[in-house]
Amino acid sequence: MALKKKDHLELYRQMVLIRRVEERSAELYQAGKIGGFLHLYIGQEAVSTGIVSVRQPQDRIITAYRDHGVALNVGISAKEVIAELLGKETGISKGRGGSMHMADVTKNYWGGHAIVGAHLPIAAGMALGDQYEGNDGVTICMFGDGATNIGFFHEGVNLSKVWNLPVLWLCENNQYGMGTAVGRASAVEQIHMKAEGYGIPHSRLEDGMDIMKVREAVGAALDHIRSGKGPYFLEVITYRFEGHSMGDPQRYREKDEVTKWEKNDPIGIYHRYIVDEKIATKADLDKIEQTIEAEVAEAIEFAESSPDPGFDTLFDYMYASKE
Amino acid sequence: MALKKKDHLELYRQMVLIRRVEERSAELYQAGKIGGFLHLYIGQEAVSTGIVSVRQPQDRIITAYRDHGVALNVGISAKEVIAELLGKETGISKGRGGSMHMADVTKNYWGGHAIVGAHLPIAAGMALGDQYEGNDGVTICMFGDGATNIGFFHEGVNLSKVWNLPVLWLCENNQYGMGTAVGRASAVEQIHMKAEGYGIPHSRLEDGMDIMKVREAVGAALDHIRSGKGPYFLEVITYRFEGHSMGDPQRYREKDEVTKWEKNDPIGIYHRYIVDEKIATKADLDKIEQTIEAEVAEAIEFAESSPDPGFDTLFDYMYASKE
Amino acid sequence: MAIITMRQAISDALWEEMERDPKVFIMGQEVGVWGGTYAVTKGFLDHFGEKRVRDTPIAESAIVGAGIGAAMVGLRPVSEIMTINFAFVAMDYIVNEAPKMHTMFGGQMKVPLVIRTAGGGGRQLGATHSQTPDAIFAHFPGLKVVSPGTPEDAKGLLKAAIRDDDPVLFIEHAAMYQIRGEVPEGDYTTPIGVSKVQREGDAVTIVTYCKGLQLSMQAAEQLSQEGIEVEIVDLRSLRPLDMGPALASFKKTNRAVIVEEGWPSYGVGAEVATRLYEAAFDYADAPIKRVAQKEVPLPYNAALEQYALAQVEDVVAAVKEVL
Amino acid sequence: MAIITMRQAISDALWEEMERDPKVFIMGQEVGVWGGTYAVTKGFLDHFGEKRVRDTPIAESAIVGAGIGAAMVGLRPVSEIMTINFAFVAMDYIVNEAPKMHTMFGGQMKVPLVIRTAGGGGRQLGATHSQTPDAIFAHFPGLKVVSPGTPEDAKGLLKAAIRDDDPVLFIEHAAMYQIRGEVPEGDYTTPIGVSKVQREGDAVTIVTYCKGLQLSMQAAEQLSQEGIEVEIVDLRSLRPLDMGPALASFKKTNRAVIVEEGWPSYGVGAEVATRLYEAAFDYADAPIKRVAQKEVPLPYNAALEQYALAQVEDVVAAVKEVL
Ligand SMILES: Cc1ncc(C[n+]2csc(CCOP(=O)(O)OP(=O)(O)O)c2C)c(N)n1
Ligand SMILES: Cc1ncc(C[n+]2csc(CCOP(=O)(O)OP(=O)(O)O)c2C)c(N)n1
Ligand SMILES: [Mg+2]
Ligand SMILES: [Mg+2]
Repeated sequence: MALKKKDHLELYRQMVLIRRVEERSAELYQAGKIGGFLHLYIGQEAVSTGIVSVRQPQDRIITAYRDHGVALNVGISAKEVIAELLGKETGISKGRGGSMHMADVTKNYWGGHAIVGAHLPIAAGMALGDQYEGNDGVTICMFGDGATNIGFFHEGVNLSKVWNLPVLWLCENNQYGMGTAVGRASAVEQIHMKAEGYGIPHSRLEDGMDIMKVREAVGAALDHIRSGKGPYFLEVITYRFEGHSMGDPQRYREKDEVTKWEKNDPIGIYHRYIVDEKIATKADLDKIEQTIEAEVAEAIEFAESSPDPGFDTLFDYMYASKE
Repeated sequence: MALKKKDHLELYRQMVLIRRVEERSAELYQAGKIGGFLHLYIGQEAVSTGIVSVRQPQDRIITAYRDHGVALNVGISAKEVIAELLGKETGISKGRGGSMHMADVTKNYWGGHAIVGAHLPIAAGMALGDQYEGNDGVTICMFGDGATNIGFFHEGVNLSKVWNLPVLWLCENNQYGMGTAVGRASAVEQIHMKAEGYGIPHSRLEDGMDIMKVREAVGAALDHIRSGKGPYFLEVITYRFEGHSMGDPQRYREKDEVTKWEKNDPIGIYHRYIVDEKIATKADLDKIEQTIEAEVAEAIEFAESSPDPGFDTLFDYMYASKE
Repeated sequence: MAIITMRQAISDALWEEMERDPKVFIMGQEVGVWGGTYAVTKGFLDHFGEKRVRDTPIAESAIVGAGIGAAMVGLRPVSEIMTINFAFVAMDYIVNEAPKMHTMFGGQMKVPLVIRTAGGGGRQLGATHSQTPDAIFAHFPGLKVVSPGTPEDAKGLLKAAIRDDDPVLFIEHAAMYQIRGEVPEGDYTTPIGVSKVQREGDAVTIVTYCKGLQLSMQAAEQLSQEGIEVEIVDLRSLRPLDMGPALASFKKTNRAVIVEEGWPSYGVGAEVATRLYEAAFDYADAPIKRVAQKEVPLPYNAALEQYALAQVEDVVAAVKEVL
Repeated sequence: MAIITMRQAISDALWEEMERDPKVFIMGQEVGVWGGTYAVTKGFLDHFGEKRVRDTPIAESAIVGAGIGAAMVGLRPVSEIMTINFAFVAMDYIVNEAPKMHTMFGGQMKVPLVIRTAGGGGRQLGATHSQTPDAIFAHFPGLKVVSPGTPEDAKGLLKAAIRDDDPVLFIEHAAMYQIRGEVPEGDYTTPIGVSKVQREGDAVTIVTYCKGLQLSMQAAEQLSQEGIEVEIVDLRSLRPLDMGPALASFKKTNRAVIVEEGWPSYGVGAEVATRLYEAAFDYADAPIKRVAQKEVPLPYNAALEQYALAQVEDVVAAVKEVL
């Protein structure tokens, strides 16, 4: 699965797109145009971009509330993402879901889930669906380090092994669950070691800021699972540069720590890689960044001029059954 | 802690007492005098007897619904146990709890809990109580193999390590959770391996039918914990000779398997040990068995002639606060 | 019309639906090898195989969570929770995941899941195992809650639930599997959210469901001997709650008694009474009465438990009081 | 009397109780380093230290479960569940463990535990994070449920809850921390299970609590301009439910409106209305009205969410309707 130049540019584009959407969203939040929680993905772009870039179309993805990255990676447009953030009828979830609940099932992307860890057993069920039907898709379930301490994690992961389900448990260890450092909440700091208790093969990618390494690790894991060997557990080390959500006082970490990590900016790393390996020029990349500025600006305009859902639609999605 | 003759006889007495109480309870159940669920401890006597015999008075014990063994070991009389089974006011829980809910907090025995796995976080909280107060007691939390698959297990065990709580996680692996063999419900058959995921030291006692081995393993675990090293996880292999509760069709195992295990009867093993090691004579042990027959007969008489709780007492234990 | 037990009716419904649609399967504790705790799925494993009759670990969150996931991707799972008392363990999934998916993502997903469970007291199972908390589930929009009182309705409603595109909580009664009733030949469904007059009369309207229907029918016999003919409306579904027949009856009798098994406070009777008053205030000739359980966790002792539960005589007395 | 915010009142109550009794401590997600998600425990960690201000993993079952265990052995824990929406994750502990312990073991154990949590909608958090399911908790005998509407009551009730020997679910409102009110100087408690007239009037009785009190007070102002003086009864506790003041008022005004934030079906209004009719049927001059949330999971979009939530105008309209 060697990448061509255009593939690299596409991945770079996605990472920058995520970054810009997040930055502009923060501004829209400050301006009072976005409400509720807003969990930014800034700093973690290499993870979702790497994952989505190596999955097959039949591989389902499901994640937690920090979900704008995956949303953009799978191809939900910036328009639909930002419109959702603004709660508009044109949003990907028709303004019902907001930041935490973006999905596009036509793209095999199953959301955006806000109860920590609850989507793990759901992911196991999705993988069961594929196993039941004899499909060869893998369900990729992303979750945070903090989520590994809740009972749902245990039940979902155990079940996946008992039933040999095709699921990739992908822990994005960004080192904090809200303000709680991994070691203050989890009995083991090496989160992947939890897989030992389930007899599931596991590994830890120390450098989750490097998209090439993410691709490699995830690709290998997917191959393992697709070959019928059952679930795999992959821990990816990353870092969120911003607060947990908007308005986080960040008393739990030193500014220094953030600064240190910012030197590992996944976009910077990828930029260097592309240029150093002479895959493309700085000018190529600059051009992408400009296109994206325009794309995001246009998306914001689209979102702002979109209508709110009408009051008469309040009950529209109460029940799926028609009667 | 070398045992004297009288100590051995006392332990033997307890094991036989449990066996007889269980046998007679089964009869009382068949006769319609006991209702609800009745989970017999027959076959597992060495485990609870061994545990209780090595604990210090300050060590708390909490277990699941298969709780008659511990109840008798800690010194709740056969009268109070059988009266509880009969739902009488003289029962240890005043006829409110029944088979699944026996406790005597004056003996540091905290029950008897019927929601699978739910008592694990409660046990962690009890251990926290001792740690908080600077007591040197250990909380011994007994649970079945099946209980290790529920989320409560995960949350309780994880917390115990994060807070370094003085708790002994003691899994009685009797190889089935109701009709489900360990390997059909748990990702790992070696249950103690789950402790790896929490960085908790662990071991497995293959021969939980031998009370001497149980004592040794539990004693070592308690020493470890009491020395301030945090929680310990001990898996003890055992077997229940009877059905899960009364009326279990037992479709899930061959009669042969049961017969094979019955050759490992913990009481038989201990009997042989006592006689072979010349600790006491067969006659000594026979005498104990006779005394127990009488004790249990008397207990049944006591229970049967005890009053039901009065209707006027229905609300007596609604609230603990007096106002 | 054949006369069969409730157990048979439910078993038949499941069996026929599994025959009809290969996407229907059942999972839960002891549904396979054991044949179902209440023998509802006896013979299923042999006939349908392990793929479609799935024993699970003791992990209620995973049982419902995986059911949601499998339903989202196109299967039609029946997740069995052994008793409604363990539904609390899966509460997040039942009230906060399944009922939210469809609306929260703007209609993209649907969750055609049936959660089968058994509730009710009177079996000497003690405080944690004897509850009838149906009302609390019915509080949540997006979840359908059904609880049949006759074999005919049980069969028809379970079939309807399995064919429904929304999550349905299907509450059986653990002490009613033996009751018998006429059941139509062939395939039929009973619509969810439609109440039914189960007995006609003009003196007093009894509104009830599930076990309350049995009590009410027996009370009606007694009352009839005294020349009092009550009309009995069986809600059958708690959400959607169809007040039509109850209202029509109340407008005719001007008096109502509501019979439920659970605690009255914040229970089913409160909702039904309030709706009757809201819609037919001027028709009320006497205060509507609730017959329900005494406000105490159920004790183990048989007599005390029965004293705490509503009896036929309580229904009779209530009817006479409103007359 | 000082005028302080709800946040300050709750924070002061906790602080003072922790100063008063060394057995009181708090545990929950982000209560320590972060200072509390709603800044209620800001400064606590520095003052009381890690032993008494305990950050926990994301593990609601363990937070409440360990609280129960610690309470059973003599401590007086305050277990914080970040929002009531996550209380479902700990549901078994809240409704099936804590409230059963005392009665089930015949009075041997007590559980002096406070579970603090925050509920309510209107903050654009979407369907899973915006609920007011207070009624479902109040359904269970053995659990006390408190939800204050003013800073004065919040402080007094929280102190009473901490000193109470039974488990108390203490429900704050996430959108009310900023509201201000007079609070008496010095130490005081407000009795649990006692309602209070918060405004006198003779036209209509409004029965409400928590956020509903705010809506009702504002509605009262508007109505007063039109010469309609309503009497507002604040329930403050949902269990035990004190109907005294509401009944007295209803007997005076003969008309009632019940204002709650949650869904009406199987909610608080149903119980209160039913009790009013049960005790004062002859006094009712008009059908009692419920003002509540529309029966739909709350959407993210701000305008749509507000449309689904009851507003001051709805209260005004309801009062006029019953007049
Ligand atoms: C069951 C539950 N408890 C608490 C919360 C509140 N909460 C939201 S995000 C979060 C932290 C999760 O941390 P982690 O899993 O590491 O993901 P990250 O935010 O770092 O991406 C918490 C505690 C929740 N949403 N659900
Ligand atoms: C949460 C919950 N789910 C299901 C049950 C029903 N149940 C009671 S005992 C049991 C099996 C437990 O097995 P294990 O932990 O191995 O203990 P054992 O009975 O073998 O001693 C089950 C499923 C329950 N009591 N609680
Ligand atoms: Mg994290
Ligand atoms: Mg077992």
